[in-house]
Amino acid sequence: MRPEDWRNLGLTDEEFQLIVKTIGREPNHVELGMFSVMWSEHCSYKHSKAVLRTFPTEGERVLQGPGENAGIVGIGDGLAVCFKIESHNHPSAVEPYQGAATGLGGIIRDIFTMGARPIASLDSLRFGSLDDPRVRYLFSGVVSGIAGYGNCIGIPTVGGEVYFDPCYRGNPLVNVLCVGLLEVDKIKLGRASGVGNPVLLVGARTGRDGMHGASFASDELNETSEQKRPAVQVGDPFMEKLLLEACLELMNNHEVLGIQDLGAAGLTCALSEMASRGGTGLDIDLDKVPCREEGMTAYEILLSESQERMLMVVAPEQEAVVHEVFARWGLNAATIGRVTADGILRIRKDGEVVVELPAKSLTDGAPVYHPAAVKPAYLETSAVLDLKQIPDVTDANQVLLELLAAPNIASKEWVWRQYDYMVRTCTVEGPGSDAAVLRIRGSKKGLALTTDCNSRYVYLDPYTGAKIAVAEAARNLVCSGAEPLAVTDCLNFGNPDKPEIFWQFKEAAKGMSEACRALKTPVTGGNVSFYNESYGEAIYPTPVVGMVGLLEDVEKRCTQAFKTAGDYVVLLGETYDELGGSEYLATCHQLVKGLPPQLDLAKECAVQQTVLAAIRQGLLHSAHDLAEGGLAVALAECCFGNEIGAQIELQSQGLRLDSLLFGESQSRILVSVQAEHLPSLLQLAAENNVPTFTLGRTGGERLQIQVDGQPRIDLPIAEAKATWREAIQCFLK
Amino acid sequence: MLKAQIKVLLKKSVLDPQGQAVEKSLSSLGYHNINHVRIGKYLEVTLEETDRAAAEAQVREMCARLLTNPVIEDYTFELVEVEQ
Amino acid sequence: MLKAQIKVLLKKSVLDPQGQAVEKSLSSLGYHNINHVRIGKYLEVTLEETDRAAAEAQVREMCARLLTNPVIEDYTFELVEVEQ
Amino acid sequence: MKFGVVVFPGSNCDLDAYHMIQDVLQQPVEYLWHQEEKIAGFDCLILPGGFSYGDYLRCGAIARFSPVMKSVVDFARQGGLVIGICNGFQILVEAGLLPGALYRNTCLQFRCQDTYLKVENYDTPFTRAIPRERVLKIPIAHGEGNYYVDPETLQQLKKNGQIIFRYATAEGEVTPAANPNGSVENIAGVCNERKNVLGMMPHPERAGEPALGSADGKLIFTSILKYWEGCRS
Ligand SMILES: Nc1ncnc2c1ncn2[C@@H]1O[C@H](COP(=O)(O)OP(=O)(O)O)[C@@H](O)[C@H]1O
Ligand SMILES: [Mg+2]
Repeated sequence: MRPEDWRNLGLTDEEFQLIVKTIGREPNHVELGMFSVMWSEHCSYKHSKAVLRTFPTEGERVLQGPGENAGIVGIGDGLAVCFKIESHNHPSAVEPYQGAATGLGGIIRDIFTMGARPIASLDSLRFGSLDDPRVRYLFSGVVSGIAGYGNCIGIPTVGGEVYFDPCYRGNPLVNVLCVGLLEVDKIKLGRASGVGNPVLLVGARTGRDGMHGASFASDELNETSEQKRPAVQVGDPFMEKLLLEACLELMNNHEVLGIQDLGAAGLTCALSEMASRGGTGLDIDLDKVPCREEGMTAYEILLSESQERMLMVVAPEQEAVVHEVFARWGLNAATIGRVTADGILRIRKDGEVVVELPAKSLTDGAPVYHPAAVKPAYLETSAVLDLKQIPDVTDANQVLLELLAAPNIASKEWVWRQYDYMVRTCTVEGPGSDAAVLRIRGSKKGLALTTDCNSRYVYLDPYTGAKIAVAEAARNLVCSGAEPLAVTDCLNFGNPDKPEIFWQFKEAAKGMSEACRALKTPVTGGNVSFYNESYGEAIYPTPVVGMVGLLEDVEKRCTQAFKTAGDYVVLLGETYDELGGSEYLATCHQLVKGLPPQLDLAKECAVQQTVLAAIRQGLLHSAHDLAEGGLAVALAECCFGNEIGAQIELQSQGLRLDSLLFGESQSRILVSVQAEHLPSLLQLAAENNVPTFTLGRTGGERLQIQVDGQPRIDLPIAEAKATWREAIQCFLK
Repeated sequence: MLKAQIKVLLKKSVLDPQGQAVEKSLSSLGYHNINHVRIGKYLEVTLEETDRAAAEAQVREMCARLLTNPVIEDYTFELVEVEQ
Repeated sequence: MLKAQIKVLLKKSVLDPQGQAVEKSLSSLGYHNINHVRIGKYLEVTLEETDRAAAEAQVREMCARLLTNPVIEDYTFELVEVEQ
Repeated sequence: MKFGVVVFPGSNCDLDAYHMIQDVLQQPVEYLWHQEEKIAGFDCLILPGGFSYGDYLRCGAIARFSPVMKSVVDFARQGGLVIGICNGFQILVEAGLLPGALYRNTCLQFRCQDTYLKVENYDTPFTRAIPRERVLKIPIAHGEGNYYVDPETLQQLKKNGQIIFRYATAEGEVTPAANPNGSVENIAGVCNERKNVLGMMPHPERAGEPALGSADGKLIFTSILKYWEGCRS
């Protein structure tokens, strides 16, 4: 082997030496290809592993933590929720439709491979500025890709988020989360067990598509990305629908000993992981793999990332039934080998052994790096924000309209109206409120789902920003009436070999861990996506938090929209002069500066507990967390749902007007409450030491806000709503 | 005027699920002599242009910029004269 | 073998929203000499058949039964020889 | 009254239709596999929504050749009640049981949203239990629901009272703005001349319970039940 051989595949000289040392000889060309994908960042987590170990992963409800295809938490009554988030950033940057579509397809397979019926998905998206035509192309392509795949397979896309910032121009983020439901005693794992048992490859035929997708995802985007385009696969949601139904039918009615989807690094990854987890070996004959194209080499078959395929191990007497079930669904099932006892992955082609490697050398043998971490220099200057240099708001009406039209705050209806969020008829709160809520058939319970991350905060202070992402996700669930259960996270960062980037990563992980511990929401799985850079510029560090919550009684759910006129509007939580990192500064002053709002986890817990208890006691008509755009934007959003206005009186108490109206202080929730329940709410808050401010009443057709007796905002709801609703659409006409 | 008749197909190595589904369906309709089906797009773009070379260059440019996705698609086209 | 190259377009009387949208995009990309755009489907069906007349009849039948919808679509096709 | 829900490869609203009949309407219901050639003992067949055969080539084009469709056609010819919802409507049109064609929405995007339907003919098995002047709030979810029919056939449909639903405003006004997909004359649902086969793009099975935001869709199924009970007595 020559150095180019491994270097071209993305392996360092040291890594090659480690391979030689591990297996006691030089790998052959096929084996080297397998190491290169399995030891890529995407599959081996070699840069992040050590940091990920610091996450809290245990809790009473956790049935499956990190390490399998998806995490699982119990929700009582013998039921469990299975969920996981995945990134498909790089493929989406070159082919937005197929990149996003296959991203969704991949995460759906991760869910049903655990034995769960996928019931919903969410998409968390980041793009550059909408005034750039290339960005609009990527944005609309990604959205229609998610729609195309999700709608066809019949899994509702019930929520998500979209942010726009120039830092994502060349490297958009496409993170997709899927949630499934299963019975606790039906959990399936990706392990190859039982010496002599057959190994079956089911679903689509294997083609030459997506070679080296895993390595592609572990590289920065630049001019040569164009040449790497064969890494893009085309998804076939129809095939996946059949695969999903066939696999679930099989798993529900027959014994399946182990099952694993084929994703990044294709057959190589599935074979080595299943053997490694099961402590077994596999003897595989590649001539048995159904191929789409003629003359495929061992290398190509092993590294192909053709979509819509699964690998499973069953007892010999079940083999016939697998073929029968798959035939009924019109699908291929091929027995490609057997489980062995020696822990070796032995792979044959044309009668010859072409690979002979310890399975664990591919999965656990990868090096674990502890990269250097250095605080980035930009933080010295970005932290400096002198509010005295910034004139306070004079025309608050105008600023509010400007913020409502800012793409980060404007309604994302243009996106979600393209998604079938209703199929399966369990979506009782679709997109448009703080969290989506699903009912569970045959039970009183419900699930609430959300994804969150304000990456501007994380950029300005990775530790605090990541803490806020977790807190905001939990707050969103609480506002819908759910108890937050657990987290799946997608950590999107730049190149970890740069000490500044790795510092961001470590700080963010620390913040997330702390918040997850305080809020009792363990991390059950997730995904790391590094190398999100284009032309040397990294994206803002973006640790997306996906969170699942439980409603014991789905009838007792809550949404953000005001429900009737005459209710009291109450703010829980305190407002400070905190404008750093705000949407207001970015939109109205073109400034991304200062420190993000501070987060006190004890206060956060108190506010959340208060609101959750109030919703459970039936005290509230609405609840909405304060996020981008602060109090004024939150009030407007509460008015929009049912087009009910509000008359609000605020006391500035020494705060700047812009801080008061548009600042983004954390741990605040805005609720509306019927007059008769007001005392109970105030008492509940007092018991939890949560400050409350009774701001006014709902009603009328306008949002009117007075500050210290002075009218500051007065807008007809219909007009403000139209501005907010049409802003994104206007860019895409 | 010139009309460009543009045929767009997925690259040979790219999965064509539509073509596969139709191939299967034709065979179950009893057409057993079908060897292969591929499905793509067909576009007709009429240009107010009389110069063939100029039209050809323009069509190529439009295909690269908007009409096709070179990542996964290939195209061919013909130019035919049409009346106003 | 013979390959049928089938072009399918919406009937002239049926509105072609996709064609219109592409026409608009082309013009906003600065192509002002575009007169008209229509978008349809392109199918390639390879037949294990050597007799042209038989192949032609079969393609017509397949188009009528499955490949096109005569309520809204028109089609034309050509047969070309291909290697095995 | 016994219902059958036909399951094609790629159907994905079969479960919702089943739930509507079993749990909301509380009538017996069974799934029918697309490969079944003989079907017997059903009083109404539902062709549910979804993406049969991935909607490849054209929506419904491949599904209409499924073995089960022969029986569906026979059942309809004998006067049996058939309702095709969304993809089911597309299949019925491709199969020639209903006139016209459905193609790409004029906005070129999939649309999932509530729509309001004006009932144009109450004298059908599918609409008789709907209170007069009631505008139905029922969602759509499709990318190809743009109904086309040539002008002569359109006249026929009007003459025969075959247009059943039109997209309208919440107040029941049929306006261009209320048309979500470009359908000719805002048509959302049509039936055959004999009025025993209905096709509609909106999803009544998604609007059967208040928890889902509307229970108006149930009226279509109670109409069917009422009609069937009327036939028996
Ligand atoms: N990409 C998307 N897909 C589906 N729904 C989305 C998407 N982006 C935003 N939404 C929905 O729009 C609503 C507002 O989103 P967002 O502003 O992120 O809410 P919040 O600030 O409460 O987290 C939510 O209900 C969310 O689920
Ligand atoms: Mg948010």
